[in-house]
Amino acid sequence: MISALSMIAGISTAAPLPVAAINWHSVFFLLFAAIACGFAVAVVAAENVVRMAFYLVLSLGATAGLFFLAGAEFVGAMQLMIYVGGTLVLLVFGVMLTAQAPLVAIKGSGRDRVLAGFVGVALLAVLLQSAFSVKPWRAAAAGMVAEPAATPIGMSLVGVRVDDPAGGAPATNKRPGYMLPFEIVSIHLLVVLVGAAYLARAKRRKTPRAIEVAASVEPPASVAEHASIGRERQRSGSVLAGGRS
Amino acid sequence: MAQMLDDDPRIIEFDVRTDEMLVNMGPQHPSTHGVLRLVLRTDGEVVSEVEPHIGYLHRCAEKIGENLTHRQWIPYTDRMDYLAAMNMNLGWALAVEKLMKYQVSEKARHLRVLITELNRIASHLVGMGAYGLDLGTFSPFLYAFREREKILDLFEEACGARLTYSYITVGGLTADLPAGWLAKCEAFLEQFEPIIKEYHALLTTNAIFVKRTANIGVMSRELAIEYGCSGPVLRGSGVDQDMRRDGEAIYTAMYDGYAFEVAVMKNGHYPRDHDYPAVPADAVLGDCWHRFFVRMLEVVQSMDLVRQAMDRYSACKGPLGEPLKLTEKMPAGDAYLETECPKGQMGFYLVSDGSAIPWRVRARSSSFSNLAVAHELCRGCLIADVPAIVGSLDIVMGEIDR
Amino acid sequence: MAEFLINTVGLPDWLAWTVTAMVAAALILNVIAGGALVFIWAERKIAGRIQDRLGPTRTGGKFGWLQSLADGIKLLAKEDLMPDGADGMLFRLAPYVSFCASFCAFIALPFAFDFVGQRMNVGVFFVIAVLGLEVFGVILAGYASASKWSLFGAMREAAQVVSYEVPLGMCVVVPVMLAGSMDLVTIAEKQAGWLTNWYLFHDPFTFVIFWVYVTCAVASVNRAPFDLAEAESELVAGFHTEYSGLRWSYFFMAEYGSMFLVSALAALLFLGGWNGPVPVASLLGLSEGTGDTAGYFVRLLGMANLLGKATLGVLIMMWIRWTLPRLRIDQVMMTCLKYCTPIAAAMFLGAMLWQVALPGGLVPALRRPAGEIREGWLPGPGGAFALPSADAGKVAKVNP
Amino acid sequence: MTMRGPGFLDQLDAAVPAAVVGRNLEAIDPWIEVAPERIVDVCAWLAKSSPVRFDSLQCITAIDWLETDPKKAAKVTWQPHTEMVYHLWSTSARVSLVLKAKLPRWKSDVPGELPEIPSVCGVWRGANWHEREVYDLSGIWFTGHPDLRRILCPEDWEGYPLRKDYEMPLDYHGIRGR
Repeated sequence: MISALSMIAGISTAAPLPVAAINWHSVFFLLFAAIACGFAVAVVAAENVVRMAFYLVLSLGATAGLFFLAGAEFVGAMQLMIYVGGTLVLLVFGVMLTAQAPLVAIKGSGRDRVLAGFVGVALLAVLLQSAFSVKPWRAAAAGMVAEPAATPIGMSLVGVRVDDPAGGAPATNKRPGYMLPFEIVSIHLLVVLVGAAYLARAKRRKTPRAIEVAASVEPPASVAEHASIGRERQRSGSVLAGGRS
Repeated sequence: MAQMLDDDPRIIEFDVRTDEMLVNMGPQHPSTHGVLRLVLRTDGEVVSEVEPHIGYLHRCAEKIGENLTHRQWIPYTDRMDYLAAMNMNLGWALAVEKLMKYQVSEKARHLRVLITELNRIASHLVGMGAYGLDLGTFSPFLYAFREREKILDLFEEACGARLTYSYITVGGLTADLPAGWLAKCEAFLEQFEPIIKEYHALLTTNAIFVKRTANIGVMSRELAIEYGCSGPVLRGSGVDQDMRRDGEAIYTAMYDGYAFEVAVMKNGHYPRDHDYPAVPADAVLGDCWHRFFVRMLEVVQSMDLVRQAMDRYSACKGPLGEPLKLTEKMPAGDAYLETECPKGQMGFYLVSDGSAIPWRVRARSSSFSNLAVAHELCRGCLIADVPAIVGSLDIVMGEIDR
Repeated sequence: MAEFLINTVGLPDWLAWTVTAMVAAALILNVIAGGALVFIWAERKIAGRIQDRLGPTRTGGKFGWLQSLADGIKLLAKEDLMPDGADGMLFRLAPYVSFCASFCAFIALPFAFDFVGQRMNVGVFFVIAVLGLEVFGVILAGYASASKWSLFGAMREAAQVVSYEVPLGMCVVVPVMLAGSMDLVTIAEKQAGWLTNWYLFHDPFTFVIFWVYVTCAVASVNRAPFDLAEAESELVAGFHTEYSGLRWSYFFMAEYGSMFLVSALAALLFLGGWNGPVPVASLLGLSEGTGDTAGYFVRLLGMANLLGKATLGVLIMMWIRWTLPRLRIDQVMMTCLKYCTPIAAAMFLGAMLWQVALPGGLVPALRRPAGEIREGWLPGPGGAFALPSADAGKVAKVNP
Repeated sequence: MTMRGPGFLDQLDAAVPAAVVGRNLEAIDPWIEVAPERIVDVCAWLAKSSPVRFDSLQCITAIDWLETDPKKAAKVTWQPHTEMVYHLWSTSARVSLVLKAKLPRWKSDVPGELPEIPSVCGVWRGANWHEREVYDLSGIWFTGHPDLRRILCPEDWEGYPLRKDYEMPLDYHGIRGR
């Protein structure tokens, strides 16, 4: 299903479109946007924690679709890999392990829903206001080829802005790329990794915690009294605990 | 701050520390040999406690033994360790002969050694194949069964059955070998020799196999002896004990004059009568690898014994001799005898009140004691190690549950 | 094709385009589904041969080639039951997530010069990203089956695949660096010509990193010694214990799909993609550009090459599966973190230094001065970006 | 391997006075009879401080001496009782030893009260499963056993199958017994 959709999206962007009654580009834009927003709402509305995580996966997947639609393939692939493939795997992993009985269903009370709704609407208003106040997007700089490629991004990260030389000046003059922010981010990630490794170091409990153990299946109620004669003769403790010195 | 939190009723503190999980491995689990149920208490992948539950194959053969004559009970001994039924029959037959002080003919004695050693090879082949299956490799299982089929064909010609033979019985054997059987047995041994080298390459010295078995489930000498383990499990821990050499007089008399060396690591090295692969560096005496390696050595040792038994069997002139009558009376009294079966020392205890039907019959199973030590070995290992350890003990549920 | 549908068949415009897209998607799906069927049959035959037996011989003729169809029908007829404690929606959805993720990567995979679903400039990156999504299907299946065994299987799978993405990514970076672009078509094009042009033999570092790639690929696809997730001897059947019938077959197809994908990627990155060991097409003077039928023939030959190499990769994976025992989960993690990643990093460094020292590779560097080695992606003459050529030459030399 | 020489017996008597109450050295497997309450002291001495270390307990058996057939009961010489048989083995000296102990069929002859004998789990940990099996099948209560439960029969099975007067239950959880 996803592959068919991306196929259609792929064809619609790459091939030069005849002036068709249907503007495929907007069709897919609406489709992906609908999926992204729809599942985002579903994340909030769902109660089962694991389903929330899964809706989040679909929502971010649709956002990646939007990036591909916008021709930013590198960022789309990055979104797929970092967000959906990395962060959400760990999120589902964490949710899956802790979603034992008491924590699976999270129900917000009525008051929380109203409050959350209010905050959401306020944020939406701010976003809309800022979106509509932007001057029409700058036309692509003269001389820059609009061919989406990962290479200019890579080059700019290494300090050479090949894609936008600002007025035809040679590529290597004073317009520095994003070398500095790139290095800062990598150092930052390193620190995060070291911190995570330190926090997650194995804290294995020395002696296994004694818990009351139902190793053998309890016989059905109807047989319980039937077996009562043999039951009270047992003086020693439960199966696994007991006098094991 | 933490103090304040404690008495705030609204904050419900879930016990979200890593909770231990009780997991049932079995009784219908592909890697437990037959119907064994292991209750694992695990903390994530680390197993903190293993509790074997047995009894799913319990047929109370001992109660039935109190209503049948000694020869009628032979088929029940077949069904105990169904992979080595000949050794079981021999154990019971010798126990009754010990009580009745009955001496079988020399020809029968050599034929018994020949047959039981062949059965030991077949049993170890199953043990090796199933152990490969426990560690995830499927092919050695089929190679082992291909060779075992040839042995079963030989048994089928000798006594008509392929798994539960009832061939060795009280007072001798039910029939003599058909003509041409010895030639076929020789041919089998001939082509089996190089294949053993192939199994060593496939499993014993395979890097991943060594990584999965070396230094895992290490059992010390004292622990093995204290739990009454026997056979390859005991010899894998370096205890030099083999009932064919140290057992009762009536049993060791069968092996008089046979040249064989017990497959155990004595003063640092295994027997060097054939060229066996070297012990890997990180294998500790008493771990799964050594138990497996002792079984592989015993296969070669049994092949030598079979060859010697064939020569002696064809050399002796006398008749095979008839087994005892079905309702032969037994003298009052009791007798206990342990024989060296492929899985370990299988003991039969017989109490008679003077009639042909025993008063009480007791079968001491080797796998029963070998499995009892499993919970000591599996403490603190990973889940993937549990089948490796239980597989290295090479247990058979029929024998444990009787 | 869309124009054909619009003009001759007279379909309304939007329907024509949808049909074209559907046909293209179906083509790719069937290439893989057909491949999976063949691989199911091949796995049974190879396993048989390795285990000294025949494998299927009865269904459909002497070689049992209809066995896959028989399996398919059996799986269709089997009852798709669901354990009662299971989480309905996720249980039903998990196989399709895993299935789509594994097949979605085939969009960016070129079978011949421009026989590619969607030629992406970030082809390799996209494939690796989507390969990582397959782990979702397994995790959800493991959780939704509400059985302890599948939970274990899912946890192991997640840990293994996520951690093997790191060395896998590193191994993929080397051919990308050598070719200068992430576009799979460019990478394969750069390896045109004789066997020696393949990146496998480009320098000793890429040779070693190819084998690290094979290990990581086998691990990230959950096969052979790393198949912890469905370790039948410990976890009964791992994450798909509770699945049966059609749902189970989706997991099966996903596994074979990603096996084929990973071997096709290996062929493209290291073994010259559609360029055969002997450049038959260029020897005959044909090339993609020369005329319709000749170009079509060259592309077909290229496609045959790639499919051959990918199938060879899959067969090797099957061969490994039926000979080696399984590793334990901590050993799998240890090989990833202590062996694969450091070796991949070292080889990457080596390959980079080799590239700086001998830009054009060992032999040409000895013959030609370093100066005019062409750099495809740098803004030199005829480079990817039309820049005023005044000082382009200088640029080329500054950072080759 | 029979137990050589009465000399060994004298050392045993010296070490554990008034424990050995009978012996039969001429039988096929010579055995000595031990008072049930002293069984642990004898076993501890045999396993830990005897010149011949019996470090391995091979097998524990319970024999139910009760003749249920009235005709034969008349000719029987012994009184109904239960007999415990311990087979020991010394891995160092490769010698075996058989200990026997006599117990009443029911504790203070009240049917339903299991006869009791101290457990030798303290001496050999291998005895754990053997004693559980004897309890399960023959109904002998081992005092001091860390975890005495049925091992072969289901947890809620009644009766002890290897007793001579055992009646198979009519049904078990709806499964017809007889």
